[in-house]
Amino acid sequence: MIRISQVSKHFISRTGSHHALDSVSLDIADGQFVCLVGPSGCGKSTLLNLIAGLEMPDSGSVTVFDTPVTAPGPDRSVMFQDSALFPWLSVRKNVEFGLELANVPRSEWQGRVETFLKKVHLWRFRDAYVHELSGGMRQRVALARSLAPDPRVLLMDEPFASLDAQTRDVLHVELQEIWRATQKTVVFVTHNVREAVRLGDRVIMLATRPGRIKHDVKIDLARPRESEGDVAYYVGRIMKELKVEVDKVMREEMGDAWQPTPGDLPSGPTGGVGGGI
Amino acid sequence: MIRISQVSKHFISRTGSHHALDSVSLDIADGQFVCLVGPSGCGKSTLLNLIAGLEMPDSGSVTVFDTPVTAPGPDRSVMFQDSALFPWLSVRKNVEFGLELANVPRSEWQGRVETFLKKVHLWRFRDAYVHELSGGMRQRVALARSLAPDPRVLLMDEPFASLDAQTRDVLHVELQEIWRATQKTVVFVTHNVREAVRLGDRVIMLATRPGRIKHDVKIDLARPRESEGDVAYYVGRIMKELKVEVDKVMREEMGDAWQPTPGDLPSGPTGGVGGGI
Amino acid sequence: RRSTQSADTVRLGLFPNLTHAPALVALERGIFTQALGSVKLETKAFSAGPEAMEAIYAGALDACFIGPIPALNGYLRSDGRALKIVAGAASGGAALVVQADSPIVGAKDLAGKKLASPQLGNTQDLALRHYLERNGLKTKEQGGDVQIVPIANADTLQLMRAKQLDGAWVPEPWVTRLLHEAGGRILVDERDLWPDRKFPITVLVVSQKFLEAQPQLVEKLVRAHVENLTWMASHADEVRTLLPKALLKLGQKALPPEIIDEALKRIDFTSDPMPAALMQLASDARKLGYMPAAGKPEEALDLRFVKGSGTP
Amino acid sequence: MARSLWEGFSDGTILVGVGVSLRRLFIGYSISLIVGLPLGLGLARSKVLEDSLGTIVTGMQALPSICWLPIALIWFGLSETAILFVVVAGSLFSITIATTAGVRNVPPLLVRAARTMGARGPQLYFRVILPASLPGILSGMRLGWTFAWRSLMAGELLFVSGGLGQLLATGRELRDMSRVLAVMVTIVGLGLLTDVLVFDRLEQRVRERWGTDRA
Amino acid sequence: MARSLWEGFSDGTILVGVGVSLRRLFIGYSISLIVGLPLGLGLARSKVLEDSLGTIVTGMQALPSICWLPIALIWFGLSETAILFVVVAGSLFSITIATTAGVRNVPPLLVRAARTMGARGPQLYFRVILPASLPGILSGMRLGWTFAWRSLMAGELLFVSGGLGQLLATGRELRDMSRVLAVMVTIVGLGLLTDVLVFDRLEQRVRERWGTDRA
Ligand SMILES: Nc1ncnc2c1ncn2[C@@H]1O[C@H](COP(=O)(O)OP(=O)(O)OP(=O)(O)O)[C@@H](O)[C@H]1O
Ligand SMILES: Nc1ncnc2c1ncn2[C@@H]1O[C@H](COP(=O)(O)OP(=O)(O)OP(=O)(O)O)[C@@H](O)[C@H]1O
Ligand SMILES: [Mg+2]
Ligand SMILES: [Mg+2]
Repeated sequence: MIRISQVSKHFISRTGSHHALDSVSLDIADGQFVCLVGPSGCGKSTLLNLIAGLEMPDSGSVTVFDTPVTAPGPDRSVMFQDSALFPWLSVRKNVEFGLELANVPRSEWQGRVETFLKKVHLWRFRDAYVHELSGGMRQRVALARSLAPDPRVLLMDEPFASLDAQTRDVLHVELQEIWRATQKTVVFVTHNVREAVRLGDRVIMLATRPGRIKHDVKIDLARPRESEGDVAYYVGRIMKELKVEVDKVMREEMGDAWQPTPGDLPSGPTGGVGGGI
Repeated sequence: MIRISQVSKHFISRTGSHHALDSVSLDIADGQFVCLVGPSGCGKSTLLNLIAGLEMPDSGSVTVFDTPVTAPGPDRSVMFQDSALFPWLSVRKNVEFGLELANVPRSEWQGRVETFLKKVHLWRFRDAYVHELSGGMRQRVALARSLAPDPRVLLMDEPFASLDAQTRDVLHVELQEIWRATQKTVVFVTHNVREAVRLGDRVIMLATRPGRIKHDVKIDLARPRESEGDVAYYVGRIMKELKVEVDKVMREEMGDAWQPTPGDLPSGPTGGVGGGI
Repeated sequence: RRSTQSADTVRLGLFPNLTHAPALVALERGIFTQALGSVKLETKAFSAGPEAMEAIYAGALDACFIGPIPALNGYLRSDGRALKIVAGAASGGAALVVQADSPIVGAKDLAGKKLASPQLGNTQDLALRHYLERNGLKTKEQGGDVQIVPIANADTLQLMRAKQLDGAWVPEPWVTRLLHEAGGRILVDERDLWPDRKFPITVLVVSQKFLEAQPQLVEKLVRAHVENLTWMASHADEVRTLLPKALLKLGQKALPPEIIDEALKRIDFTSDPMPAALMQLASDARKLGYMPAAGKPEEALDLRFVKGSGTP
Repeated sequence: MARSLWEGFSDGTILVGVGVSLRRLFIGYSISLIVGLPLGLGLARSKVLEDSLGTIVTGMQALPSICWLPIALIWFGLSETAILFVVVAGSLFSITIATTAGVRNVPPLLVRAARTMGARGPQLYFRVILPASLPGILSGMRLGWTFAWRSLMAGELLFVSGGLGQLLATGRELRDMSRVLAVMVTIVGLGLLTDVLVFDRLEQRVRERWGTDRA
Repeated sequence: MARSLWEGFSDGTILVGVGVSLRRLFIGYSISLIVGLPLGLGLARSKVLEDSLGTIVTGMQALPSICWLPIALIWFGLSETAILFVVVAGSLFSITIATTAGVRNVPPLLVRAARTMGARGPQLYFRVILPASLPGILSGMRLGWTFAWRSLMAGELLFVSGGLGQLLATGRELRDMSRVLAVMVTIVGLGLLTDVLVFDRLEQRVRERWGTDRA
């Protein structure tokens, strides 16, 4: 169980202090697939980094399986928008490096590497180097690298945002497949409400300035989720809230030039703001 | 009018020769908004670069307004996925530099910069530097920079692909608005079928290896296009074709591991492959 | 600029060393300027031999005070085209100094020792090698056990002090400085090895182009040089005050007067280039391979100007 | 040691030497920049230049300054120009090589974008590629400065002409440790000063402009 | 000129000199790398080190080799070590500075990713940051090599010990231009050779691995 209680976080930069998170509390049960959505800059990544141990809260506490988080560790794998693979290592070596860092006995490496590279359909490419892979393939390697040490928690920060729609669809299927098989706890950050609804047990929406939780929606749909009607219901519900937040950000960026009119942001259950996958 | 006739293009690299385009012919009428879609690597960017004059065809010819294309020029503005703004210039200077290169008289600069920066709602940020802007704001500056010299053709290579869904929606609206007002010829490359259908008068689908035109669909819908049903009809139609191509690419990437099953790529008019915006 | 030399300037090179005292004193007294009359004098000071010789070769220098070995080498390497030796300037002023508390009393004791010279193939280096050979000792390169380390004089002082060297063959004022600052003692005063205790340590050379184009200027220069030497012989006290001044102008920090006094005692100033001694040096250098075997070193001398000016 | 340092400074020759040397450094370095930057730009952008001149430049870079002394004398005689030549010869090639590397690292997309906007020829080189490679060029300039310093010290040994290099050499020759120390401290001090006052500032400004210090 | 070149080479001393010099260069350069790489790594990653040592390193870099000669003699006397010291002093600081720059350019994301995978301490430094900064470090190594060469030529003037630097100096002293020319050609040749055989290859390999030559 991941327990975030009363966490606040400021960033001090040359231009001043920024209140990124304001006493956020959140419990995530084991095996749950939680999606975080919200407008740009609302603190989604910050929240994820707090769980990962890459950032420390100013106040409040973060515990994972009853242990306070003090540093990153291989029990909580993180995947980023960029694959962050090591270019000097082959695909196989990238995965093995993760195993080594997690202190997995060397005898198990061979088997695990094979298992997970096959799971992401890249066993053929085990000896390739990063630059020889397409963006989608890279993210699949990153996924394999994250999963191979068998972490209890998988933290994903917009892992598919830079991929094209087709590749993303394929990876959605693979991810759900893997999650179903391993029952890991997943925290998945995305801009994309449709993606969140398609993947998550729960969709948590953050509001901006300062970042706090605005909605926590349980998605009670069977998987695989293809029936448009049900997904659309949730997407529509969350979109309406999100639009308010996005307007807020836009207004700050553009000043008076920004006038949200009903027409300029096409809305509706499937075609609205951020509704696309 | 842009006329591409019997154009072929190979790329020679260390790993061998790659047949990127195979005798492609295409006419684009003045003022038309044409979207190019197709799987990754099918030659969309190559085709755009040929029109821009950044690449030369191996055989065949490219003429723009009856002039053969021999080099890039300010009559054909290009926007890339990355904004490609000059980091050492302020927003205003970036736009002015485009005007200078297009030999616009200096007396007009002030007026044009103001017009176009206001059009993209960034007049407030005229003295900011690139790194101070968000991704969406950067693409808006790039758009203003492309438009300010008043090119007759606007070439856009996945200009909104790296933006989040909300920002992209806003820019769609702005782009259509500008296009309606200036009646430029637009060639717009995207991975996203929904985006293509939403924006284009015509959606041209390329097939891969070698790249050639597989479908040329006229989108006969009123703008702004919000009614789900009509857009969905076109999206569905194009998606079905695209899926065949995507499967082809995936099979090459993954080898035997890839088995397209009806279930793993959720399909349907609005939720399918690449259907999201 | 390039190797053209106008008739209205004479470019003279020298080193800010005690063995170049005739040049330094002459400059300080303005003797050369006077002698040249309307022709301007430009002096260039060097701190290392190669640059001076390269300057003569490049035509950037008309005349120069320099050691005899570089002078002869410069003549022979240019197939006798670059320069001529027109006068002597100084004699003596070099010695082999050893550690005062060492048991070395004669040449034989140098076996297995480590000795310094200022630069491979320079005048003192040659003297040291020749001395060893005459005494039946062989250097390491020759398969013997005496080690010669050519090393900058300043470093020699340092190493003598640190007792890392057994001895060094150096010119003045380093002989004196080794005696006073590094606990040295003179084993061989080089003068004792030569007939009449005389051998050249500094000579005056002129570039052949200059000599051919302006022999009358060379004559004026040499005459002034000789006159200055005569003056120096009878004005020892003035020399002692003029020298530090001249050195200071060339960026040298003044040595203590006692050192200068003592060093000057071991140097004789003479315009006699001592042809016999020069030829001896040349043949020694050839034996050691430091000088090309081809060419006639005796033709490097052009003594018509000194002869006509009444040698002191 | 502090005392000997003070002695070294007290007679004023160091101050004069600093003036003389800085002047030479400045002129020589400027020449290196004026020649090296366009040369580096050319090498990076032209295959022909690269194949012909590139090799020569790389080879020349290895030559220590002492090799340039005789050449300087032959070409320029005993003049200031000869000293400047040694400084230029010692720093030009490394500036060129660093500039080439800097230009090679310019994102090709920026160049493509500029070309589509109509930039060509000198405009492309001087208005786009040069500013875009500024971060790389700056590190080349910094490097060139170090080489220029070191070459100057060698070049000033050509003849006695009052610079710091000369002071160092004569100080060493006379075993005048106070002077040697004073010159060394001066060199280190000047090196740090230019680094902090010039290069750090320039780099800071470029970083701010480019936004790279955010990373 | 071709004849005098041939003369210079024919007597074999050049070949011996090359051997002696390369040995010194290799040892001195290796020491510089062994000390400079970790030092640069440390400077880039630790604010404390940077503030204390960073300034010193930057200042020391400006010092020409001639400054190190007396210090080398005082510390090491007339030994190989003294020459090696000059080589190390001349190249260490530039390697350190280049490494620091290289490490600073490592994408922070790679480090973050490694940390989340459990990398810490030496593991993080040697298995992640060091290989990730390889492209930058390589250019530092290349630079260090040039500095090492130049310093060696200066260091070999300390005393006669058979290297190329000494051959150059005595060639000048004895006005033996054929030897001087031969040494210069040798230096340029060796410089080019190492560049092509060692650094170009290393860089090529890194580029291929990193995929940066595709840009
Ligand atoms: N290291 C940092 N230093 C200063 N400010 C930071 C830092 N990291 C984040 N911030 C600020 O904190 C706020 C929240 O950032 P965060 O990255 O968590 O947002 P986000 O929701 O992930 O945004 P996006 O959707 O754009 O990724 C932003 O305003 C950001 O500018
Ligand atoms: N400069 C180049 N050198 C070698 N091959 C190239 C080059 N540019 C493109 N290609 C190859 O040509 C093919 C078509 O490339 P292109 O960039 O036009 O595809 P695309 O449809 O734009 O793909 P994407 O959707 O991934 O951007 C690809 O297989 C690509 O690898
Ligand atoms: Mg984020
Ligand atoms: Mg493309």
